[in-house]
Amino acid sequence: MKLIIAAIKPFKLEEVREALTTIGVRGMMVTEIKGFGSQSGHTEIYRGAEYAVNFVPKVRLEIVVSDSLADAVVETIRTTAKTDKIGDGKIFVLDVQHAVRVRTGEINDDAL
Amino acid sequence: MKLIIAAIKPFKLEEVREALTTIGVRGMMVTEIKGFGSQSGHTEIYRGAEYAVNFVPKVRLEIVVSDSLADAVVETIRTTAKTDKIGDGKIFVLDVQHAVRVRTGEINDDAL
Amino acid sequence: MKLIIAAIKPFKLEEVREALTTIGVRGMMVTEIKGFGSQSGHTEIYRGAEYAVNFVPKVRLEIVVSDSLADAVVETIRTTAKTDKIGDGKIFVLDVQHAVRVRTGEINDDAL
Amino acid sequence: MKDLLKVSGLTMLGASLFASLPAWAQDAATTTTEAATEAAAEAAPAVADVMDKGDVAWMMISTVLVLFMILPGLALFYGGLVRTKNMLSLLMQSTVITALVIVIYVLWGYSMAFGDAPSAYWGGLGKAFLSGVTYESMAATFTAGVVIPEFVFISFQMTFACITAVLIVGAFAERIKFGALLVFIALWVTIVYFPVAHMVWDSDGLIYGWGALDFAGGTVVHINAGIAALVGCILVGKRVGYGKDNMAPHSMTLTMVGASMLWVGWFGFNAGSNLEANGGAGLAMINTFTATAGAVLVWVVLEMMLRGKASMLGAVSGMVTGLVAVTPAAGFAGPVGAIVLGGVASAAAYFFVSSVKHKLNYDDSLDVFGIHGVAGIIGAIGTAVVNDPSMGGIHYGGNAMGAQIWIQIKGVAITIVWCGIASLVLYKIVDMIMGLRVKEDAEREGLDLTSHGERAYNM
Amino acid sequence: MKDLLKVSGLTMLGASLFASLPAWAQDAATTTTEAATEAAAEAAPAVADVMDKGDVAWMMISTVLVLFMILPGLALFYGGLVRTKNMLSLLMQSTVITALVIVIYVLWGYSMAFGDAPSAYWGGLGKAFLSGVTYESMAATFTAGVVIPEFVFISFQMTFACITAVLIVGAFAERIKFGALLVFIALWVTIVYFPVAHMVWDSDGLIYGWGALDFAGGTVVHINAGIAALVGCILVGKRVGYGKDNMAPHSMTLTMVGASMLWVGWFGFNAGSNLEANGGAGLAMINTFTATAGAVLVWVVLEMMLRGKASMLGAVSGMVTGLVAVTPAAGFAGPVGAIVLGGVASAAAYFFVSSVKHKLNYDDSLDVFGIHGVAGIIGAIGTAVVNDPSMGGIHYGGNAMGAQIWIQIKGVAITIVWCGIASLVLYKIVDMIMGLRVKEDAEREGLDLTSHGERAYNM
Amino acid sequence: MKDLLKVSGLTMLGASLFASLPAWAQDAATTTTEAATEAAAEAAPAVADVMDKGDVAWMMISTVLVLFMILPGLALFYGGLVRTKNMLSLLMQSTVITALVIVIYVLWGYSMAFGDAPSAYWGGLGKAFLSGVTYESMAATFTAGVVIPEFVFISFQMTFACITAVLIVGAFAERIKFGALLVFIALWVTIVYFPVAHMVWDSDGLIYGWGALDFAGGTVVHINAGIAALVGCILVGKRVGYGKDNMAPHSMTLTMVGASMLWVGWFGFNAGSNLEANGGAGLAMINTFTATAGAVLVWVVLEMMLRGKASMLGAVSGMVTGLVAVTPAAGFAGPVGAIVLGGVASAAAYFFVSSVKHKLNYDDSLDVFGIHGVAGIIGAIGTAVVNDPSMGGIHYGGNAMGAQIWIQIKGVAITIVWCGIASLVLYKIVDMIMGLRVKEDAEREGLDLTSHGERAYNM
Ligand SMILES: Nc1ncnc2c1ncn2[C@@H]1O[C@H](COP(=O)(O)OP(=O)(O)O)[C@@H](O)[C@H]1O
Ligand SMILES: Nc1ncnc2c1ncn2[C@@H]1O[C@H](COP(=O)(O)OP(=O)(O)O)[C@@H](O)[C@H]1O
Ligand SMILES: Nc1ncnc2c1ncn2[C@@H]1O[C@H](COP(=O)(O)OP(=O)(O)O)[C@@H](O)[C@H]1O
Repeated sequence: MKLIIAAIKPFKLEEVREALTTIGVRGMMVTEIKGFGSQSGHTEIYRGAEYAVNFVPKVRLEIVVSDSLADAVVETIRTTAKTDKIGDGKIFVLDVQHAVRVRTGEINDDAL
Repeated sequence: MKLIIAAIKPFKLEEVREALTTIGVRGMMVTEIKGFGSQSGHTEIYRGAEYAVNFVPKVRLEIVVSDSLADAVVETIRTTAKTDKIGDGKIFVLDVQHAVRVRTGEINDDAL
Repeated sequence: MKLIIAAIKPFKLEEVREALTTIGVRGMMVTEIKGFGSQSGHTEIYRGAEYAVNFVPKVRLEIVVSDSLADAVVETIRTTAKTDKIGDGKIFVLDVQHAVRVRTGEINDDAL
Repeated sequence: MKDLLKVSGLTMLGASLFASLPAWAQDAATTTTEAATEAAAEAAPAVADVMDKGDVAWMMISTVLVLFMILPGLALFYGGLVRTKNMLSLLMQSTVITALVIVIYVLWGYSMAFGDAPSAYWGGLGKAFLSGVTYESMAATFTAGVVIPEFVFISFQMTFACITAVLIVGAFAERIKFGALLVFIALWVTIVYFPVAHMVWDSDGLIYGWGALDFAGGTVVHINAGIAALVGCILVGKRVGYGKDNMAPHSMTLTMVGASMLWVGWFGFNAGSNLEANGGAGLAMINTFTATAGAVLVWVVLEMMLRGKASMLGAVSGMVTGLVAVTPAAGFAGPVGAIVLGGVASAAAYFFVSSVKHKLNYDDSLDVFGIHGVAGIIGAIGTAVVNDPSMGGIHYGGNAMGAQIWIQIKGVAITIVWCGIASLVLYKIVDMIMGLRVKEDAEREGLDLTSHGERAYNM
Repeated sequence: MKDLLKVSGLTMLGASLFASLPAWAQDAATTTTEAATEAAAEAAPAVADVMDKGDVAWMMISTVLVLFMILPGLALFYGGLVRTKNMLSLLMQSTVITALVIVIYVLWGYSMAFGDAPSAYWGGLGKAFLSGVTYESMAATFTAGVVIPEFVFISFQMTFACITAVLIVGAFAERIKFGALLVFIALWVTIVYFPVAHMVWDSDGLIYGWGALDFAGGTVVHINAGIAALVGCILVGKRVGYGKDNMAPHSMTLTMVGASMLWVGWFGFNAGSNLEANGGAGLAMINTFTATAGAVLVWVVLEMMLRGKASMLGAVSGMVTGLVAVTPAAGFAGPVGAIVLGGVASAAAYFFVSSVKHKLNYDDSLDVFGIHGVAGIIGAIGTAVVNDPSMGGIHYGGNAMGAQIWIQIKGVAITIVWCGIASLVLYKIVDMIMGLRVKEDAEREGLDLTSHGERAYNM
Repeated sequence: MKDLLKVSGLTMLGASLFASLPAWAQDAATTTTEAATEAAAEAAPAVADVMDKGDVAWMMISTVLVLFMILPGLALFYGGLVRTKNMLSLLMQSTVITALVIVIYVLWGYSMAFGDAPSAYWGGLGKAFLSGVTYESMAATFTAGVVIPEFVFISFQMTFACITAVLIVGAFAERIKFGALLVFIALWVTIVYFPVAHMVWDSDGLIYGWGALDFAGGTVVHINAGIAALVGCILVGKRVGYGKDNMAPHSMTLTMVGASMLWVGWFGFNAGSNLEANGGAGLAMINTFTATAGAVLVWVVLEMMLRGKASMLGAVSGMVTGLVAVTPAAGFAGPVGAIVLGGVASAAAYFFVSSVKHKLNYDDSLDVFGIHGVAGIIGAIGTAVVNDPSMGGIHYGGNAMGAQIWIQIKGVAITIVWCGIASLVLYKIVDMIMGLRVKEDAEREGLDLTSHGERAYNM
């Protein structure tokens, strides 16, 4: 199985979630994060004191899928999250050795 | 070493933490996430405008342990987090290559 | 490529980010987490009801870098985040199989 | 204190108040001939005008209460309903519009609305810059011979202009351009609000004499704002992601706080409109309790019956609905009639915002029209009903219910037409010159960062 | 203005106010024989009653202040103390109970409490639907011949009924069923609050004549609410996870804001209870400052000494404690005596909620009994002490301190017994019919989503 | 009501009010010889003093409004500007300082400021513990023969002492030691505030007779607080991470709410300082609207021009600036002159906090000096300008503008010198004995947890 971690723009979340559901993804974990990358942050000024905010809000998805689905997931995220503007995000793929569904105790692909 | 990632129900956090401490886990990272899975979300209505909220609040644990402890950790989470209702969560196990304790510079199993 | 996960003290974030930029890191994901470890939490008392808060606020960094940069990243975090007090944090290194930049479709080292 | 227990505290749309307004007690030299004549006609010159400090205390605190309705009241009510990224934009709009309208009111607004010019459409510029008004100047109340300091009267009226202007912004929240909004508001109060206030409230005004009942400004404030809001949100267009994205209120807590402050402040608005601290103000006060309570209960019960759950947004929507509906009726209805009026308005607004609005398919972000417009119209017409003795009303004006209803409908209609057309023209002008709407990217990122360079929360 | 500097502004539990309440100024035809007789007996019929607009202004703003105490004050104070997932439920309960009690008050509450029936237990239904009350109706104050509009008096009293009912909900916060709560409150105000108010405040009332001192309603409001709260939370049972889960307040910020609003509004509650704007009201005002300040300091110092740190929750708990304690004593104590009273009540409540309560092992979520009940009792009895000239009090009523303490204890005891038993029965009835408590799953998920279908924050 | 339209509501720094303050209406036996003489000199003994309930109502609500400015107003304004981890510390400091100063005021503060001692520096301890004051005691107003209850006067003045003390804490927010702060404040009000109030406001006071104009306390409150703040933050030193870490306000929302409450409450502060509900209060009221509005617009326009975006923090900074600036001028300026005064002060403060301050390189966390100090000084001197008939002022006192400016400058200078030196000494003493600043680790972790053992939010 693979763990796919993706950082995307927050307003793309709903669209990506729907697209992934279509190709058979049945679960994921979503975290609000601060992203740092080539997309620059902004400057805030408070009564003359300037603060460079280097982070931009992003949403991070974690999806564990069977090896066979992994490529489709990466591809779907890539095409759906894309706006062609800087800061669209990254996708990373890692190996997962073991998966368990708490409720039933099912393991690996059955747990997803 | 293994990285164990688990998504569980928020109100189970304290119980799981305690159980893990008992079997020798000495550290973890806890993140509040939005979970998507077979447990359905809910619908909110604001002056007649309906919004389907597809995500349910979950808590995500990340625990790095020595290989020998990994199975016990998975088992402990599975039994403690279980309520037998849908949405109890998932446990994933990944390989960790290297670990460092910032304060002392100790590495790998000594760092945990 | 490597995924480097680090839990550090929140007030060290800016310093660590700058140090990493210097050695060539061009992106990262930052999450606010609750950390559990040997650093003890605190007790809060509300009208006589005591609550042990076992978690301390930490910041979690995730950085994906090419294999060649990984050691330098670990070393930089270790030295910069260090205060020599308990709770300085941990660094974990995992293998990443694949990386994609959403905007351009570039992959692996080019995507970072 | 001889007139203490006389009938008082009641008013008629455009009734004697403003006719006798410029009846200076001391400073007769500054009054115009017209005003002097009016004063002579209405207040027997032999009786010296008296200012009762109880009235002054009441009118000052009422003025403060209306400001409280806007800042922080309305600002929070609106702000809580938008998404986090647009919170400050609503707070800013409320704050800066209030400041802007205050300055305009002093410079030319008061004069245009309540000045001495004998025109049917405006008060002229004779009192521009409040020229001639001193701390000794007095303004008449609804009781002959009873006056209050003109500065207090001006302050009270000024807050009404402010809140009306701020009410509008809810309609195109989350997408309006800040600078353009300020220009629009400056034009709108000048071209729409002051003339309508003059036409409705001044003895020379066009609508004066129709005999419509409007105790505290349901027509001038709520219908006016509701119509300007409706026109505005249609012209500006729907929010990006409308109907698709989750646009749930970012803080129902703050919305509830804002609504509560509206209720609290509304006693200044309604009972203050009596201009005197007496039994008439007491009637307006109790109705402002009961109509609101009735409206809350009706909305809550409807939601329980139709959806199984009563929501906080429902309860506060009912609350505002009741407050709007009772505004024109506050001094005329009986406390039980007011419950009914609030309840009916609540049911109507509920039906409108949860069903009709979606069919009409426009994006009035915070339902300014659905709440203020709809309840304002129900309230204006319903005032004729609850004023009737059969409903426990005091039968002010003495018309039969049917006749009074017809008068009320005419008053509402003229306001809708005038405000609708004038607002449309003004929006178009501002849109052509500077554009009413922010860029799509800015809307996505949120107005707080893109228009104001700040975030509401850095938790 | 001849009576300007006379002793005034002081009251006795059930004293002359309500006896002479129906002393209509104009509308004698509507007064009942009983009322007319009473009025005749107490106010020399030759002297025409006068309404001073300064009193009217003060009583209207006092009424507004008491509403402000509830919405948003108490709602925020309570809401901030619960967990995020139950925030809206507290705000909703506060809002809808307020609306409900307003409607009930107009329909039958006022009549039951202050109607003309010569019963010792209730006022009858003669004034149901406020029948016979017009904007010309006047209610007596504590000074013979000085009256205020009855609508203002009704509004003021109405807010007291509302806040008493809302106070109760803190005890079983985070687990009560919304619909059942509303039914319980409707019954409770009818069976407990109105009769107790009548028995205590009406000249025909059972407790009338005992000579107990209660300036602004410590017994009727705070002890009543505290007892109903205690009975309720014991019956409803502890929260799931009580003593195990972290139930820390989700927003101490909002709790502090709510507490501050309570303090601000309490001046309407206490100084407003004087019914006139004079030196007596001024005494009630300064005591509402000093007792509260003393109570804050004592709680803060105790926490510093016993725990090393003074907490915000401690400071606001002290604040509310002081306010509750001074309520019955506000017009009788001297400013320094009030500091002492507030300080003693604060120490007692501190001891109770941080120690005694845990031993008794019940779950009064927001310490309604521990704060309002305990401080209410200390305040009621302490009133006899601080009223004494030796403590700088004005020695109202003239009893020796010991005798007065005994009278106060009797008054407290009867309230506890009556309210305790009646509340118990009503809870049981509602529980049998519809169940008082939500399902465990719903409690876990939080009442906001499960009872109201919304979340307080979508940040 | 004969004096209804007379000039009134105007005051002079240290003018007749306090001279005739102890002119008891009834209780002549309690007045000292000095007071009796003064009273005799100033109020024709043949005319009986009258208390108008309208004045009493207005002064009571004004008092409540000033408390509202502090709790929750100023607490939120300040709290919103700090980082989450220090939120409660600001709320606590505001709450406990208020409580502390209330108790001190009753024990010795009132006597020191307004007691009967014939000293130029303090009022003595003759009225310590408010001895001799009863609910029948009356205090004079600015109109001969018009009095208000002394308890009301004390309450009103007490809130001014409280807010001045709380204002200071913004300067060293996020690093001050809680216990040390309380000790400092207790000393500061005793050694600085009460004597300065006496010197400035009492007829025996040192500064009395200079003829400086200060309607509502710009000098005593704002300059005093601003100087103490400046000295304090320099002594305490910069925050850890200052100029490096992001110290953005954790909730601009709450800051806006607090600022709005300041505006709302400031009507009590300014128009209440008139002590009567009449046209003079009306003038103070409208100026409190217009100066503030002008200041908001100027700051907003400056930010738009110089930075391209108008920020919420800018708008509320302008708001407070305008309020501070108009405080000494509220009853003297015309409404248009007030706009100008507010605007000028706003521009000056903008320039100061966004540029001068950074060059001076000190860390006044919340710009207490930059806003209150700077606008206080501009306002104090500008009062001489806007009071001039050429600017639409009422020309109170009758001096030529130049002469009056010179008088104002002298008043400001003496306040700065006295407050600066005395504050410095007091800070040093407290620092030596207990240390003013928390440990660096505690500062990093935040004062909420380390000083108060709680967190502001547990969302
Ligand atoms: N090396 C990295 N490791 C982890 N996350 C990264 C890395 N680089 C970028 N990211 C994440 O991807 C987001 C987008 O990256 P950015 O460089 O800003 O734009 P783009 O993907 O268009 O080149 C960042 O905000 C960050 O959250
Ligand atoms: N494929 C997946 N990848 C990552 N996280 C998942 C995945 N499936 C489920 N989860 C997480 O587990 C939670 C519980 O899963 P769900 O399918 O709702 O119930 P159950 O585990 O009882 O089948 C989800 O809310 C989500 O956070
Ligand atoms: N086994 C672990 N797995 C995951 N995260 C850990 C683990 N141990 C510690 N951490 C993280 O590192 C942080 C610091 O660890 P702690 O044991 O408190 O101090 P130190 O690193 O100084 O020994 C913790 O708060 C937690 O977030």
